[in-house]
Amino acid sequence: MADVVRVVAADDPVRPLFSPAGELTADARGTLGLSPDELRDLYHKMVWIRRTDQEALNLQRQGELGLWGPYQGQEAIHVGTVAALRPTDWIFPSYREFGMGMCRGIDPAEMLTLFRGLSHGPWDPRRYHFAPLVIPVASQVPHAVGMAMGSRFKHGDDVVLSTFGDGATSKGDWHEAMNFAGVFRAPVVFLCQNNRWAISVPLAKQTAGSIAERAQGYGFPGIRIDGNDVLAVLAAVRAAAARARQGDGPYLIEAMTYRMGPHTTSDDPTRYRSETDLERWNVKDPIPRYREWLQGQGLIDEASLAAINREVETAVEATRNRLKSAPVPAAGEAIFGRVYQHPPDSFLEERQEFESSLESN
Amino acid sequence: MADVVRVVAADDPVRPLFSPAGELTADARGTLGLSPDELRDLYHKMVWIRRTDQEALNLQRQGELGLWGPYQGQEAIHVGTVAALRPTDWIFPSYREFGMGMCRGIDPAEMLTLFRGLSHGPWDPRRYHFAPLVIPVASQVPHAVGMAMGSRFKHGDDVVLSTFGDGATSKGDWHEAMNFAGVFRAPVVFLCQNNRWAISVPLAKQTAGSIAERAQGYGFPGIRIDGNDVLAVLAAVRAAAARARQGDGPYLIEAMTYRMGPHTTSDDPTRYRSETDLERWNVKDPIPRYREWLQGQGLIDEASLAAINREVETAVEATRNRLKSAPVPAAGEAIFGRVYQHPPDSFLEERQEFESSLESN
Amino acid sequence: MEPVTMAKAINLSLRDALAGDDDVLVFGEDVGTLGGVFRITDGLQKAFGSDRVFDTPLAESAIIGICIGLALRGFKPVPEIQFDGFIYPAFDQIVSHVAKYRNRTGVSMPITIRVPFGGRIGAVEHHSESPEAYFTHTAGLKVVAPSTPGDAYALLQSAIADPDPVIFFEPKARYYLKEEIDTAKEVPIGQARVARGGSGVTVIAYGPTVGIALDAAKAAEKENISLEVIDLRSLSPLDMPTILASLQKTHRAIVVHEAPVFGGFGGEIVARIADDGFDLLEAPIARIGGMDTPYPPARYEKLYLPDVDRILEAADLALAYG
Amino acid sequence: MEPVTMAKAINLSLRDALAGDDDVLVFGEDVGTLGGVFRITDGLQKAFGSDRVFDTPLAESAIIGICIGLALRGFKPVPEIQFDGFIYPAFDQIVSHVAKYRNRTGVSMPITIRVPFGGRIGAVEHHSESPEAYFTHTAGLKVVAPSTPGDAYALLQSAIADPDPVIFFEPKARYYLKEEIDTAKEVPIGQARVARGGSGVTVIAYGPTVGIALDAAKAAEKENISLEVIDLRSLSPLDMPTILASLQKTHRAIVVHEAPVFGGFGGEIVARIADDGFDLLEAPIARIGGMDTPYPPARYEKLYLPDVDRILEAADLALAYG
Ligand SMILES: Cc1ncc(C[n+]2csc(CCOP(=O)(O)OP(=O)(O)O)c2C)c(N)n1
Ligand SMILES: Cc1ncc(C[n+]2csc(CCOP(=O)(O)OP(=O)(O)O)c2C)c(N)n1
Ligand SMILES: [Mg+2]
Ligand SMILES: [Mg+2]
Repeated sequence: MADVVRVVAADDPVRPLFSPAGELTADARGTLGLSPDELRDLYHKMVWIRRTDQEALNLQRQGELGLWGPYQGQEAIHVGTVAALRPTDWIFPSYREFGMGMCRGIDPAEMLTLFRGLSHGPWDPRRYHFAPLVIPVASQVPHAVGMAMGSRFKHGDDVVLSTFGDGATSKGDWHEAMNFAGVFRAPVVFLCQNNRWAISVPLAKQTAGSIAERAQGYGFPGIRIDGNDVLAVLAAVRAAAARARQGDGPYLIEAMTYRMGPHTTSDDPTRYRSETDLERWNVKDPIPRYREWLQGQGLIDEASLAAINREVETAVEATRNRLKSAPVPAAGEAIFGRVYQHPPDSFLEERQEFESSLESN
Repeated sequence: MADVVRVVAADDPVRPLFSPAGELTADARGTLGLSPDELRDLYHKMVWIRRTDQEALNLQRQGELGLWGPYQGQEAIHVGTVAALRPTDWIFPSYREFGMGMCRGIDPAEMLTLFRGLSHGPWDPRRYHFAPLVIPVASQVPHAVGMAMGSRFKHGDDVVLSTFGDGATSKGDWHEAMNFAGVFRAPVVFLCQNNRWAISVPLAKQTAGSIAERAQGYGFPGIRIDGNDVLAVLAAVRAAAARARQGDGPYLIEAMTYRMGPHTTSDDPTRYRSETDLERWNVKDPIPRYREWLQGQGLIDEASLAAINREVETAVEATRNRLKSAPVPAAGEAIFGRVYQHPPDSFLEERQEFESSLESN
Repeated sequence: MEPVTMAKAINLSLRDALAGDDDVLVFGEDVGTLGGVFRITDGLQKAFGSDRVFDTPLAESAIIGICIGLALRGFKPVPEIQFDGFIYPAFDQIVSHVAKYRNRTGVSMPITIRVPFGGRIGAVEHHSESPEAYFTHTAGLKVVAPSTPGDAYALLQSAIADPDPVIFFEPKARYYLKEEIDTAKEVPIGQARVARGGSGVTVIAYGPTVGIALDAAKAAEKENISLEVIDLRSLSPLDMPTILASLQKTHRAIVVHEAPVFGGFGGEIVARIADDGFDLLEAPIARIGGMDTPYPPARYEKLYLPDVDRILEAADLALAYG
Repeated sequence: MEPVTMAKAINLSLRDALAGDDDVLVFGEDVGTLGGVFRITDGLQKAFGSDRVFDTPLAESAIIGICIGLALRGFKPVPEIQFDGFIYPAFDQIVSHVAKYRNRTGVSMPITIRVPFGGRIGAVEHHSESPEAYFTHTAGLKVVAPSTPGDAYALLQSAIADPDPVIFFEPKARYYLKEEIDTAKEVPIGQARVARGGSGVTVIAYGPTVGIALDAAKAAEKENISLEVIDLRSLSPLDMPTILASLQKTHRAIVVHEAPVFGGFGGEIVARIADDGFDLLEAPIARIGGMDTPYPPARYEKLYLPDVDRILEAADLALAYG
């Protein structure tokens, strides 16, 4: 009866980097090998994606966007993850990973067309190795595993990052995907952004167990880390990705964080959570925390901080302008254009009819 | 970050009964408190359900049944489980738990009508607290959890047993149900009959992890035990049920066993497994093993063994006769009779038409 | 009584059902503390406690799956699926169990699955689906969709009281329309209503399209065209007598739903009329619905969905036919 | 070539697809070592290795879900769902992703989902379902169902080569019927065939009911009634020109499928004929199908399913109409 695949410590290059409480150790922080520019860039990116988040919130209030799902508080995960991966490593996001997409080089104005009601996902995922934002919770996790299996079949040296929320871990698809990943030893890093809320449902009502510890049941290691420390995220994802890349299979990282804003602009969190909780997490806000660290290390001064802010403001203004001036695709193309590569005749006729009815009105 | 619900040893009344290898300890065996009659009855039941299994196999070969799914090798689980529970505790079986149904008092001839193509499940589950055999793998697990939640809501003192195969643990429904059980602290005992095969797929291709250890990830304990020892099964289920009954929530038992026969009569296991594997498990056959133990304890003699065999033969013959003489329900009733409690008029008209077309032919 | 929105009417109906029968349970994602993303369950947990009205983990298949066990135990579960597009993960539990469990066991399954459905709310993907045809084709289920606050109240009472499973589709674009309601009025499952009498063409609609059909009827009147609007309310079973009675007058029909036309529920309606009412028909029955594409981005939904113009055009064609 | 069964024809088609394109992958439950519970994938793992043909864990949603990632990577996944009744757990992945992923991203999804379907094999519950209508109503999918070994071979080639997702329904009751096949023959998606010419009534069938329809045509001939049998092969898209051409001759039609009639795919066929062919029709179109109940226990399936008698009766009625 002793045929359980035990994941032994030697298989786990992530755990030694962290304290039992999930903090990146000082030693590990010292050996990340990032240049001062790279370290400053992480900060720059976090400021940029937060400012863009705020701008999107404004745009929604102004009626320029139909909906917005803020990721405030989760920037360390967005930025640290992308920095830890190669550009050819695929990322399969859920719907809140706008900041990750920005870090991958997708124009935020282009991505915003989704929230502006102009598209369901305008970019080509293959260009950025960044899959579309996916709304049905957890349904993207098997996609990531399929890609990782494909990487193995093609003897690729890329790995896949699959990210999802705490709520997503309750879904059947999440489980099926985790189990497939274990069986096929797929090169995939699972990254749970445990922001403690699934709309109004707090973590304690989402599960009575531990998300990170579930990995063991699928035959690979898992760890719970501080998700509000950009370097901790970077270190964990990098080590887990390296492990996957060398053929040792999946890894599950549970990054503890907090959804500082509402679930989306349609949500009213005052109905279900208190300000004190939020205040507790304000202290752990990943951006000031990292800024203070950079300052403590003498890696950033007031002038560079000001420069970053200026650059970010310029970028955000440009994004806003690009968004507002973005052309509205023609209806026929928007509705019919991408459904099939080989559209049936009857489908083309329907499109034709639709388009002529538009003209006649 | 230290908010994981840890299941501590004090919460786990099952583990102390077992060695780390999952064997019931001699001490625990001694304290089961079963009378000699009860101990002999377990043997009697195992022989009875195995003989009925063989008979069903024969009946299938003779064309009296359309299909049969033998449970040979898993009798210790069937018998031990039912003996461990109160008659008012609900059991939610998968499709292979025919023997459990027999132990619950359902007439095997009645149950066999399912495999004879006469019904989808003829008994009233509420009468036997035994849910229907369910074919879509793992789909019955949330039903069991719903019943257990209901028990809690009604302040009942009954518990629920949910059983399934190793293959079932790969399904999303299994996971969702386990997680619900943890969150709602539902009084349910999960019993995995790990018979090492899901049709042709061996355990190692089903999962790279450990089934029992998954429980931790849902916030309750789990254990892997020897499923070919009827007393081990009885002890584990009884202790887990007692724990659930007193409000301490779910428990997962992974009972290791072996599917000695084909998946069903449609299956040809020679295509995917070797005889040697089977031989290895023959040695652990739950019936001779328990007989030897009873004999060693001086609890059973040749005369009682012979008497048991005679009784079983008589019972099986009676079952066969009842099956063959079972009336074939009228088609209108069989097809339309149980779909709705309040059938719509159009539905009744369709039934009417159907029935008159039968008459006119 | 003050005029109430459909959202409020459903809330009242749930409240009365919970108050009237201890076995009624309301649960789903965010229905407890928050009161639902549409506030349909607002205040219910406070009033009835968290053993009767509760939040679940995020798992639609289990939300429906537990209903089977609860129903076996004697409960009347009223789960909520948060949006139309999130009912698909529960499809197996609905089709293989909710619809078939009584047929398998003889035990009734008084389960009412509430689903906000339809578009026209400017939402992102998966929030504007019209999946009703997947359920009307599933034997063992009853499928209803009210279009007014009063019908929503009454039909939900009927659904919860019904011993068989009911899929209860709520036209979310109409949640905030107000009307005076009479909570004593009964609306049995299986009865359509003539929402507006007329003599020229019968327009058959349900849920979100009833309003459009009525608007079209008003507009048509100005051109001296008389449209009779039937609000099906119940899709399965389908009230053919009411439909055929209307056809006796009009001899022409149009079917309107938001779902794509191909393989949609409109096909069933047309096929039945073309069979039972073959001799009545004086023109082909137009089906007006969503395009045969996935639901488009919000900016395009008005063009995608049935509207007054498309109904009027179809009415003109039907009247000119022959 | 020797006559081959449909099972063998599908096996050959998979083999040729695997041999012709390294990106084709075949996987599912028991398809590898065992060669599938119907032996459709017999020998393929041996021939192509376990990176191309492999067993998966028991999880239909993931079986379909991984197809999206594989397709993004350039593969052409050909997953098997073991039985019709087990496709429902994968419904969300099919409806929300397989059907919509290209519309969302512009990336094609050349996925072919093989599903043995239909009844008449004496099976237990969930093994005789006809779920095609759930998929024909799903925009973004193509849905086909061959009825002969030759068509099965060719249509599967077309499906796998098609850059869009195809649900490939295999009539399992016909797996062991033999026929000589011509592997060079092409059957494009979207083309029905006239399985038997006739002039009195058009019988429209697909998959498992084509044989019944042909039997009925033979029986009718003896009574001097001429039935034309159309084998749709492709349900979505639907070949209306072939159907209407037949109606030009017969002016009468019958639709036959195994699925329950209510809300079934037959409704779409009737609704289209009653629209495009309104003036051609001289009698109501009968729909013959399963009862509007869950699939019954095996002993009753012959009474539940369409048979020759029901088709003949409907033909008599259609011819006598008016
Ligand atoms: C299958 C499904 N069910 C319900 C929803 C509605 N919904 C959107 S987000 C959400 C909560 C998700 O929580 P989590 O996974 O923790 O992610 P977070 O929003 O915190 O980033 C819910 C219930 C959905 N999108 N998909
Ligand atoms: C959802 C679903 N998929 C596929 C099948 C076909 N099938 C029947 S049993 C089985 C294997 C089940 O294995 P396991 O859970 O280990 O139970 P066992 O048969 O060993 O008792 C499969 C694949 C099914 N019944 N249900
Ligand atoms: Mg969350
Ligand atoms: Mg097994």
